[in-house]
Amino acid sequence: MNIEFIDIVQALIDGILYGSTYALIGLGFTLIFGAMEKLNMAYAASSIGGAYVGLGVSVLLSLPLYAIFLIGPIGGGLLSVLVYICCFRYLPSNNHLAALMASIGGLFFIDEIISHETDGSPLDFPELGIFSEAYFEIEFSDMFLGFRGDLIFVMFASFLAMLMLMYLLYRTRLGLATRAVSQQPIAAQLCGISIHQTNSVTFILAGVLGGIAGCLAAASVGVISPLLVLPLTVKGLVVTVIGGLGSIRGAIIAGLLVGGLESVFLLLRGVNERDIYVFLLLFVFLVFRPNGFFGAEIDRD
Amino acid sequence: MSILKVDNLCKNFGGVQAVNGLNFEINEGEIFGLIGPNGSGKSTTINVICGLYQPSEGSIFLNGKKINGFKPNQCVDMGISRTFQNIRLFGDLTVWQNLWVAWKDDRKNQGSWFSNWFGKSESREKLISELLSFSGLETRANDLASNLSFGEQRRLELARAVASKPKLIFLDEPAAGMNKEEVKELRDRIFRLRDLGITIFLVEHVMDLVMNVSNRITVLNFGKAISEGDPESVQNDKAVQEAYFGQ
Amino acid sequence: MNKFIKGLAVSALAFSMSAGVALAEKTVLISGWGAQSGPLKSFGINSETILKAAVDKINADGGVKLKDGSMAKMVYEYYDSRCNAEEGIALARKTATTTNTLIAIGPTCSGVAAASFGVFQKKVDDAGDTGLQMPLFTNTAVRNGLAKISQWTFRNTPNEPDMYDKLFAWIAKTRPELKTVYGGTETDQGHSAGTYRIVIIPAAVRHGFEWSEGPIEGVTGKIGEGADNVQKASSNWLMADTSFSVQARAFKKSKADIFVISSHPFTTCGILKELARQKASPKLIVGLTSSSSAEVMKGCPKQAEGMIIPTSFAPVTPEAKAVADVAAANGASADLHSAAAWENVMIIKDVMETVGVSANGENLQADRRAIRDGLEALKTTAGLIGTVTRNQEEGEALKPYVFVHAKGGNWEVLHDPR
Amino acid sequence: MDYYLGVFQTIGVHTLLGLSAYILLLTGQVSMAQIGFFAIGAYSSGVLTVIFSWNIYPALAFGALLASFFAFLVGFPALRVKGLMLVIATIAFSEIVRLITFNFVWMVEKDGIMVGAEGAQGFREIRYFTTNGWDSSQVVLLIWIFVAIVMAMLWWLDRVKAGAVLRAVGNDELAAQSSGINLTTVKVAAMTAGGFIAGLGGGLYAHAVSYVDHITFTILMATFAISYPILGGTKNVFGTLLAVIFIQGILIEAFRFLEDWRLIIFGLLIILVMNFMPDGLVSIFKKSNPGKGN
Repeated sequence: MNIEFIDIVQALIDGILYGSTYALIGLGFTLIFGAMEKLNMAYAASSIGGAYVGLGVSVLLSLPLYAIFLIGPIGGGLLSVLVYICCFRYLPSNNHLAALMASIGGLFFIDEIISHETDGSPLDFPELGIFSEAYFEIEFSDMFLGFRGDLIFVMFASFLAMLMLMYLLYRTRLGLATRAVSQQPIAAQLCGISIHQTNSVTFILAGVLGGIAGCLAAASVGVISPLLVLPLTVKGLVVTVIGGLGSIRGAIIAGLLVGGLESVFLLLRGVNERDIYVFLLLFVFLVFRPNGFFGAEIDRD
Repeated sequence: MSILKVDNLCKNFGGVQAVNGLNFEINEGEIFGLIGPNGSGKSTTINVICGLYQPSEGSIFLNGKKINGFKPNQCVDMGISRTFQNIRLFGDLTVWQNLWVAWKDDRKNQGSWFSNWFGKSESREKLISELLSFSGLETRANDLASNLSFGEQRRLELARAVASKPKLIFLDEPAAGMNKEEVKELRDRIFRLRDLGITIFLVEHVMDLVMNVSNRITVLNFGKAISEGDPESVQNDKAVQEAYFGQ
Repeated sequence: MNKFIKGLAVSALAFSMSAGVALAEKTVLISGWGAQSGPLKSFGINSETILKAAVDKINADGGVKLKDGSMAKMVYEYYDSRCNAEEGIALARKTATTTNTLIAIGPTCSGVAAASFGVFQKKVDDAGDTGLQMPLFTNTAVRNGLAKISQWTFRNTPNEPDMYDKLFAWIAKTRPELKTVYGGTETDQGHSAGTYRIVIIPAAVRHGFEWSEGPIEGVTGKIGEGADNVQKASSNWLMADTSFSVQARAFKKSKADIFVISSHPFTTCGILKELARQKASPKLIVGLTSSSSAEVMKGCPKQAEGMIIPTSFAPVTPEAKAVADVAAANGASADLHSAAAWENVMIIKDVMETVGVSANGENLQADRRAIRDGLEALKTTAGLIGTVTRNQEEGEALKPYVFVHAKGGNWEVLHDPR
Repeated sequence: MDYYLGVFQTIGVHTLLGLSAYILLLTGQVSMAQIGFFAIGAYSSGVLTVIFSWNIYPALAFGALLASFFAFLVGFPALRVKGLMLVIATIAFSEIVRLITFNFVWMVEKDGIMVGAEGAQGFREIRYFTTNGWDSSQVVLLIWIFVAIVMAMLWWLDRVKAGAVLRAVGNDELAAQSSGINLTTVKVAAMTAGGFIAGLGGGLYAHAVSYVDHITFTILMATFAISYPILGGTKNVFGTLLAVIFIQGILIEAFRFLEDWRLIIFGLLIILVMNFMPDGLVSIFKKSNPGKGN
């Protein structure tokens, strides 16, 4: 295929739109890191798990399709708080390694339960109704630029989620407590803030967000499969680091950036080399700008 | 003869001037005290000289050689060692191993690279057993450092700082949390180190100790030296009293 | 939990055997393994279900006749190899050296097959080669040219070079208006990518179809020639990919008459849906053999409508229909992979009876050798949809096939060249 | 018998992989790069015996050295990142290596068939052992001789200053540096040694199983690699061995009849061990449990 400039623009658009699912996953990672300075490796698994819960419950009770998008986030929140209880709550708070390992255990556990229950085969996931049908084309000097309706919806959803999170974190008492706990856990406790309660709420929040992300990602693909978990985990981590651990707007911007660049790499270099460049990009960030776009100074003592 | 010379030393964190234009000179063999209220920049001064932070401005000379921006381990190689305000031992290592890690052979009979890292040496055995008796930890040599009592940990940390055979040693509040008896023991140890020819830089809150052991004292407030001199003159300095007790 | 109990029972059985408790019954043991966990789990589950049904059928008919004329029951053990090469090798070693398995069936994934065939003895009677000596008869792993790795390994899998050759010949004849072709594959699946670049595209070129962007360098129509260039010229994806915008655009831009989509069901549906969204409308879509399964019809029946796939199984004969029904009754599905398990078990029974074996693993090594030689001696075998010719130079099968296409949510037989 | 030997081979190779992560864990670095070094060792030694018909020993040595060279190179940028960021950075490294093996094609014709690495189709027919008449027990012996040597070296390391220095860095980097330890030297040396051990393990693995492909080197295996020393604890080298025997020998092999429940149990097990024994399985054998310093 001879690649013209318009193709690159189109690939960038496709990728940025798809990148909004990365952004949503990145948000969850960064939220939990911001609250606890720990990585929840089971996050993408609980997000996809939430979407499965939504699908399962809706099918079992033969609820209308949109119910999935309500139950999915609830399921995500529940799974996430379960992960918190199993993998973080009772572990020594200064032992980051133990929490990391435990959450990797959680990742396997959730992923394998899904595989077991579904025989590992992909399930049909309802699409986003009219949004999925929608496909916009803009004429551009006798070329066409296409936009997927459902991905535009996902993108707006992720911006909305970002705004809501920022509001929650910076304008409410809950947000104040979260930030207090992350910055000065002992002092926060002395002020009567319960660390575990605050962390639970953070996990629920992240889980709900993850459930939304899982449902939207699955809806934009049209199928859901346990195969989605590992790539989403890795891409989520990449996005979180590039955006800056703990930075909300960073996660959004990095999600879109990674999505867009990935798509361009795919167009220019083929699918076999696509991810190499994504990881090289991550490496460059880690070495030359380890705090990402907007991350706080994490190299503190 | 001066062993350490600090010239117009500045360190700022973001907008905060932690150390602001500090000058002093320490003579070989003396005990130099640095005091000041909380947050006056004492620990930062040590951290900058020992290589934890880069100075924002100014120069540090050790025996006339500029050591600005040296890493902590390079500073140790130059003959500087230190203790920490909140004890930092290697908790998973035994007392003996803690000393072993810091131990360095004399430059003149420095063995090969291999024997330093992997071999045995008599001078090492001798030095470590001396350090154990110096710190009164002979019976605990094979216990994990994390199992020591607070006082023992302080003593071990001091011994570890000595194990690298420094010419100049920085003690960051070595008496914090000690009772009178322990402070007395510490004083004796400091004197013994001085008698071995080691220069001592003492940052301390326990006035009793500083005033008793120091040859000279500098008082720091808001990152600036507000008074210098022998213990007596510093004690009587009005500026110092103001800094500590307010007006 | 059923499997758990069954597993306990199996290991208890193995224990009692090893403890020397004589079993009342005479048995001949066959073993199987395949992916029963992970994303390709359905392969192993379908295979085991049909394997079990075939074994039950044999036992219901009296069992296997032994060398001494008495009858023995056929028993089987099935293991999960997780589509993981290391596991597959461990299982090959385990069954060959710790059980009385006379012959094994498996594995399901081509990657595992390529790996585990390598631990078998390359040439029989080569004393210097310490590889395993137990016959293996594969039903699922279909990537081209695997069985020749060892003389102990055989396959009863579709012969894709032949099937795609005939498919494109048929298309050229019946749809002369189609001229150009474009396609893509999932590059990290050995079978999909291998078949695509080595078999499918050369077959299309051989029958006069032109790559839509002009001839690919080195592709002459001969199998395998220019394979790397084929992959480079195509628009590909990975097994776990979820976004196909860029690839679908390339398909659309190619304006080819025929799209070739060589991948497993999950991504086949992904790319089909994206093509539909971008309103790319080829005149014909050709799919990979493995996609002629129930999953595609579950995942994207609307978008797959009209896709043509050659397959070595379809319920077009009473026997085939019966197997499909048995599978469905047990919650599995019979497709070109799993249905072959039935054929394999039946062939194994015939070979055992022809060469004459002993029960309970007496003369184990001699019996294994006899079965291997017996398998190798077969020129043809009975298949569910017709007679299977065997190419024993390579240990492969030349199976009859039909062309199916997706219609109204089902795979329907489009052309039956038998 | 052969089967049990195969299990011993697996345990041996995984022990090497675990020990390569162990030595880094001593310095407080959680490295997911070990599987990348393992892949480098596997592919390079495989290329040497298959394509260049080298003898196994120089091929293994070359694989291990090449892996340690890459580890040495990775060691420097890895110094700049710590803790969880190092985990992510090393995941990126391993994934890059995996994707390179995924794209790596080097085939030659030998005895009428094409042998060598074939990109996504993997690297088949690494049959040095079988074609040279080694039986499985000899392969097991070879692997375990290497395991024994590496374990003895690491055991000895804990008895000389170098071992104490590694642990000192793991306990408190700043205090170690202030005790005169050059962090760059120690961390890069640990990374290099870890790379060597992993590369050796990779070479042995490739030849023992005769086939490798990129799927062998996913994050799953990287996770196994670090989970051995973390589950086993870093008290001494036997913890890692114990964890490998427990996971590969008991969980994966002995409980094969549990089918896919095994991986579910593996996940659960990690969670349980981390909750009840955050210092690893070895802490069962310790009377007192001195918490980590810091």
